[in-house]
Amino acid sequence: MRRISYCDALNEAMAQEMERDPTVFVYGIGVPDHKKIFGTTAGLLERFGPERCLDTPLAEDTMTGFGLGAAVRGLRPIHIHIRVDFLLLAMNQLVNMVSTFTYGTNGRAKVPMVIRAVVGRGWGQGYQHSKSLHSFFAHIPGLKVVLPTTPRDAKGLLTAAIRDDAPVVCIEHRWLYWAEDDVPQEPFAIPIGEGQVLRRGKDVTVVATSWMNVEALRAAQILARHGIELEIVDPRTISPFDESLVLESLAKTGRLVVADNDWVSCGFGAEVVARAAERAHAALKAPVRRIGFQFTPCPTVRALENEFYPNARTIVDTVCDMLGRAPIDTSGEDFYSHERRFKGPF
Amino acid sequence: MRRISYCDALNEAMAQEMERDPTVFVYGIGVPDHKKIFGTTAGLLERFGPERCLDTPLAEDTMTGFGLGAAVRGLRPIHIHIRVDFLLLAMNQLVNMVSTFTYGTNGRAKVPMVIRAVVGRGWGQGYQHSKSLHSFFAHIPGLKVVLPTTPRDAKGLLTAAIRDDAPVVCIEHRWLYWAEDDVPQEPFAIPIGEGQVLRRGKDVTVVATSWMNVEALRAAQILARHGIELEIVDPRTISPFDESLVLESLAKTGRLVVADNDWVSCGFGAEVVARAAERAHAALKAPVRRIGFQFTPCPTVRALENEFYPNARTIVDTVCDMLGRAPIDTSGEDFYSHERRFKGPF
Amino acid sequence: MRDQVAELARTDLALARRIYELLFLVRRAEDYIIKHYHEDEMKTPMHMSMGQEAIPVGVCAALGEKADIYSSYRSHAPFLAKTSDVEGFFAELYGRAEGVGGGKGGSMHLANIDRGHMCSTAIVASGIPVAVGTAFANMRLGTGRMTATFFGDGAVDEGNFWESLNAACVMRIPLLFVCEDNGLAVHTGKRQRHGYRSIAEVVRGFDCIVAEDSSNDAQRIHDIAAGAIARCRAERRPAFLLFECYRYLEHVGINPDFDAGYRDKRDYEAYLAKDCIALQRRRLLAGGATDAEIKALEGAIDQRVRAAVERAKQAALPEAGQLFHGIFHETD
Amino acid sequence: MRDQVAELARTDLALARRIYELLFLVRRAEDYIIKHYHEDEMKTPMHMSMGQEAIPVGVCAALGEKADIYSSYRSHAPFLAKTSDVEGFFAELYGRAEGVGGGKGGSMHLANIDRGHMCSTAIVASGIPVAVGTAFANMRLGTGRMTATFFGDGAVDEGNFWESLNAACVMRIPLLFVCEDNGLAVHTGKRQRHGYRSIAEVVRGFDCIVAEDSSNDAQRIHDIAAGAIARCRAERRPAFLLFECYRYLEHVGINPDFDAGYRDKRDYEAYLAKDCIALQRRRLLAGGATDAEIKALEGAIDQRVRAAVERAKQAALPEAGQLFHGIFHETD
Ligand SMILES: Cc1ncc(C[n+]2csc(CCOP(=O)(O)OP(=O)(O)O)c2C)c(N)n1
Ligand SMILES: Cc1ncc(C[n+]2csc(CCOP(=O)(O)OP(=O)(O)O)c2C)c(N)n1
Ligand SMILES: [Mg+2]
Ligand SMILES: [Mg+2]
Repeated sequence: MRRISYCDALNEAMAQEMERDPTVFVYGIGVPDHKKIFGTTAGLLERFGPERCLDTPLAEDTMTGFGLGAAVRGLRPIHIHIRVDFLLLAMNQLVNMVSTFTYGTNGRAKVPMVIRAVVGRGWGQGYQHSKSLHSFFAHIPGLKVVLPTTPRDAKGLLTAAIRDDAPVVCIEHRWLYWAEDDVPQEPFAIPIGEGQVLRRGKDVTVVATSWMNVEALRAAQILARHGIELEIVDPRTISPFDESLVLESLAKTGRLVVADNDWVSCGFGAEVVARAAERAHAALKAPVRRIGFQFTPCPTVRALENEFYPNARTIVDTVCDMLGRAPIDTSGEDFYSHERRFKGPF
Repeated sequence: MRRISYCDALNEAMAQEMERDPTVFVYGIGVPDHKKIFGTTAGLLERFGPERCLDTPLAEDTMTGFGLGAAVRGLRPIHIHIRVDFLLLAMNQLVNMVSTFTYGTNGRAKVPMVIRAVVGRGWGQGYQHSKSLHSFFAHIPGLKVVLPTTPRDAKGLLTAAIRDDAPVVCIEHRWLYWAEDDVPQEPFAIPIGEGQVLRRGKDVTVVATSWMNVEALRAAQILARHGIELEIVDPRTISPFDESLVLESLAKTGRLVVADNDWVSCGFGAEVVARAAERAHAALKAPVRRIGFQFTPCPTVRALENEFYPNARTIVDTVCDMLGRAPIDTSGEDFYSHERRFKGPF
Repeated sequence: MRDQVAELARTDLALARRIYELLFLVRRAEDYIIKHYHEDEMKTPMHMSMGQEAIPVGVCAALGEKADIYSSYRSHAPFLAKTSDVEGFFAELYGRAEGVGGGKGGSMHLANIDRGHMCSTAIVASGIPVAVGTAFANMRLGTGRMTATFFGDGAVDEGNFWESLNAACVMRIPLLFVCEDNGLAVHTGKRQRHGYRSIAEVVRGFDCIVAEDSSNDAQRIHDIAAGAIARCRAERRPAFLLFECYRYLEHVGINPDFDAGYRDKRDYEAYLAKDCIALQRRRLLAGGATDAEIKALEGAIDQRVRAAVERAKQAALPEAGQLFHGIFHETD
Repeated sequence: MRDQVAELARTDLALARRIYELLFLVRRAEDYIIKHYHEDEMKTPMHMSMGQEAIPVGVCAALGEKADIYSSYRSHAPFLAKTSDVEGFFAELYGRAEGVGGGKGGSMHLANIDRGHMCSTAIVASGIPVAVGTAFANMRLGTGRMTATFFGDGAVDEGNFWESLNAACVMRIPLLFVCEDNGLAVHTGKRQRHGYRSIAEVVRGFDCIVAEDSSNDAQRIHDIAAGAIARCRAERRPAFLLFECYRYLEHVGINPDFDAGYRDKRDYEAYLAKDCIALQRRRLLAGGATDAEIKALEGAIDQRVRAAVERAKQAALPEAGQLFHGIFHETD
């Protein structure tokens, strides 16, 4: 199998589905320009022409409704946003219209639309370019929500999203774009609603979303050297959320940490904890822990960003505390810094 | 003390604050018309004139930004929406702009604005006029969120909201408008962030929001006749959420049911459960339970609405099940039906 | 030559009759709503079309069957004018399983996508963008279907209207923007909402076809719409059609509200004098139809509406569990 | 009489000099950004004003101190033209505790409310509604402060622009809508985004004052803005000012990008010939200022900017815990 990047995996999913099905098209602000949405739309204009790879006016709510209207009459739109924050302008169409359209026809209408939204982070993105918002979408019936972590999942879940007859929101963390991995060349779909165990371990279950899986894996390496084995569960799809992997893991470990790439208050982390509290109460040997953004707007300067975002160190500290172990000195450890790859702007 | 309705309590809070402070004004679609926002703005036009009680064009996002701009330059706007669903059009201003404005000035700017939004329910409101959305607002740092249940709280919390230098979202359930209660005549504020125990009991803690407190009280009456005593905690403010009353109550009962007037997935109910799981793990004698809307869009026809919404019966059944008690036959019980008061349209 | 003229006259009479049938159908359906609403079985908020029927009827007659439309919560006239599905309509108002939305939608959310009434929405202006997308799909897929979106003079306040108009113009999408201008958003007049003298004047700055009319005459509206549709197709761009009208009843509900103080009953009386149904009936008579013919036609429609109401009243409610059906499309 | 003329000339020269100072300040500040950006200490995405300075400078010179403005992420010129707070500016770009936002905002979120730069926003068009509210408060409270909002030709695509324009017109609020029309939204030209020939033409349908100019001349822009402000106050309604301009650098970042293929370097060269700073310098010379005088003035500004950069580099970062400061206003 070949190794390709997460970014290329997204690109390949779209290109292959556009090839396979002439009703698929991509659109959004800047989608065909030379920056190609961080590279993910590269080649689509050239291969499929401006009729299937379209730029649009700046009009998020309307262009979301546009996708809905196109979807219910036979096209399969993929709407792309370079920041998830812009979907705040589209909440009306997304929640009032898109999520309810099929229901209003008593199940008759298909709404095969995909919304791809990039989560920005770090390097001074600031409070209007760094939200996550996936809990908003997961709160609403009638929408499906996927957050691929690995390049393989990026291709497989985006392909599944495109083929789905329901609206699917795909949340992509900017820092994952450079990740490389084995990804099958041929088109394939990963069923929406199935999680994945990224690492086996017996001591503590970490349920992580999106980028936080990378941090969790790093934390697991460090903790393993201190005799603590994390099991890492990546739900991949948060709505519908198949809790079974989490419950199975808890049956083994009895300890739960949720590391979500978002604010914790009423977030997806709360949902995971609630499922555990409802369905794995007896298995829980210790209070659960939630890790997420600090409850402040996202600041711009690096010094404050570092306080705002959780990382592998946060997970290490939390796990040690949970197990009643002395804190591990992580000062010698190498933590991920996107600055090695990413020297702004954007 | 006099008894007045929830509706009149809201009206009195606004009138008294407008009297006290000439910078306070109310605005929104239809605010001064003869329907007076279900009566809550009655008399304001007549007493304070069209300069302080304004109708507006239909433009939710812009008129939210309008309030922000007025607030940072010395006015104290109260923006009213007859359905919370319309705030989906305003999520951009609310989340990107309003919630972050003060932070962007490093705390210098005051943003004394209030957003009142009515939650519709029943009688065929359907899926675009019946959401709750309070978990959306509580997910975002920089906003405060209150959900008064009693007439006294309606007046005290709305007064506090108007006096607060931060943006406050006030969610009002339509069915509470007719509730009557003792309410002090003189102006008073209830501190934002303090919950309230609505009923003392030793067996099960029910944390309920807004209308669900009424259902919980009814459930408590029924259960009491069967020897089960509910303790009902109304957080009143869900952001900031003072969890202490809940934790105190759990220390006593060891059992938690959350009855939220919303979908459960990533909702405020999940947050309450998560706090309990984090901080009262040892006290919990049984798995927690969440009660809320079914995870479907809200249907129109009564037959399906009755399946969609939880009520006192749901709480009774849940509590019995939790305690391992046989189901109580509630077929002879009298449950609340708003139709006795409310025969559409709207 | 004579034959041609006779043929033409016949065609026109056929069209006039078709328009009258639709007008009468809509009016009569709402008459029955008024008659039965107090029974409290139709538990859904009604935003009546009464007084405004000429616009959806005229436009839908021009659109024909091969077309898709979107409407607001004031959906009765557009829905019936487009679909004639009075049975699915009443079943839905009564919340029955056999209603077009299986009881899930009610009056504010009528949809019969097979007959091209795609949806109606309770969020002002929110069907407009969706119509742009459908028009785009119809254009791209070459379905030959025209698309139209109906909305009020309140909807043009909303950003979604402007964004949609701009998008359709710049993307050169054939689509009818049909504004039913009754001068009111709930109880608020245009003066308090519009920062311009005339919306049509502003829209003329956009790259689209613009037409206005205040006749309240369905046949005239049909002709304007037909002309606009032909031009939209030929020029591959949208049209904005502004039609003045008058809402006979309260904003929501089945009663008049001239005592509320926000409008003047004399305006109503002036409009009543040009009531679109009476007007079209006079036209039929002038065109050679006899009163007896018209009465027969009215009787047949009345029968059909009455039967639809009866049937709906008898029909089954959705079964338990239906709540969970249809959140997502289910292949059958 | 003669004295009056001399006085007038002196005033004009004073104004011309003031405008030049502001232009030079903005340009020089961005020169320093370009110089130091590679050091990677200013970790904030820069949307450079370079090429567009004439508009914020001309308008802010007309507004004077007693005014409030809102800008987009392309905030450098509006911020400095309004506040002259080059120290707070660089401290913020460097993310220092003494920056105007304590390091929380960065380039996209500059705010100095004491000096009337209320905020800049990274969400296109989202400052416009807020400006309407501030203008309303200034009107209602009789503060005597004028209000202006700066935005690009991309912002007019957004519903917020239309809703705000409509609201300000119908509510009769004195406010300057200032469109910096550089013809681009990121890399997309107006042709692909605007469903009309000219935004000014469309806006003329609204009840507001409209002016357009493509001179790129700050002084002329000042005069247009001053005239509009007087009329806004007298007529109690808003003005829409459309100014053509050219973005010298890439959308975000400090580099030219003529090799990217979406625009033609010759357009740049044409604009460079009417560069607003050079133009105003020539005017000063023509008006009687000597080269030495101007050099002295430039030197002083350069000194000030350099010092601001130096100071910012040395200044302290926010302390731990500052993250939690200022979510809500704290009374001190
Ligand atoms: C986005 C939104 N804002 C407010 C409302 C409340 N509302 C319902 S109907 C209406 C008036 C709409 O007027 P118009 O578009 O002219 O339609 P008409 O009722 O006159 O047919 C308003 C404000 C709503 N449904 N949706
Ligand atoms: C609501 C929103 N949509 C999209 C973006 C991404 N974006 C950033 S700047 C920009 C172009 C704006 O163009 P214009 O208003 O003309 O301003 P200019 O950059 O030319 O000064 C876009 C699309 C955004 N920041 N906000
Ligand atoms: Mg109207
Ligand atoms: Mg531009």
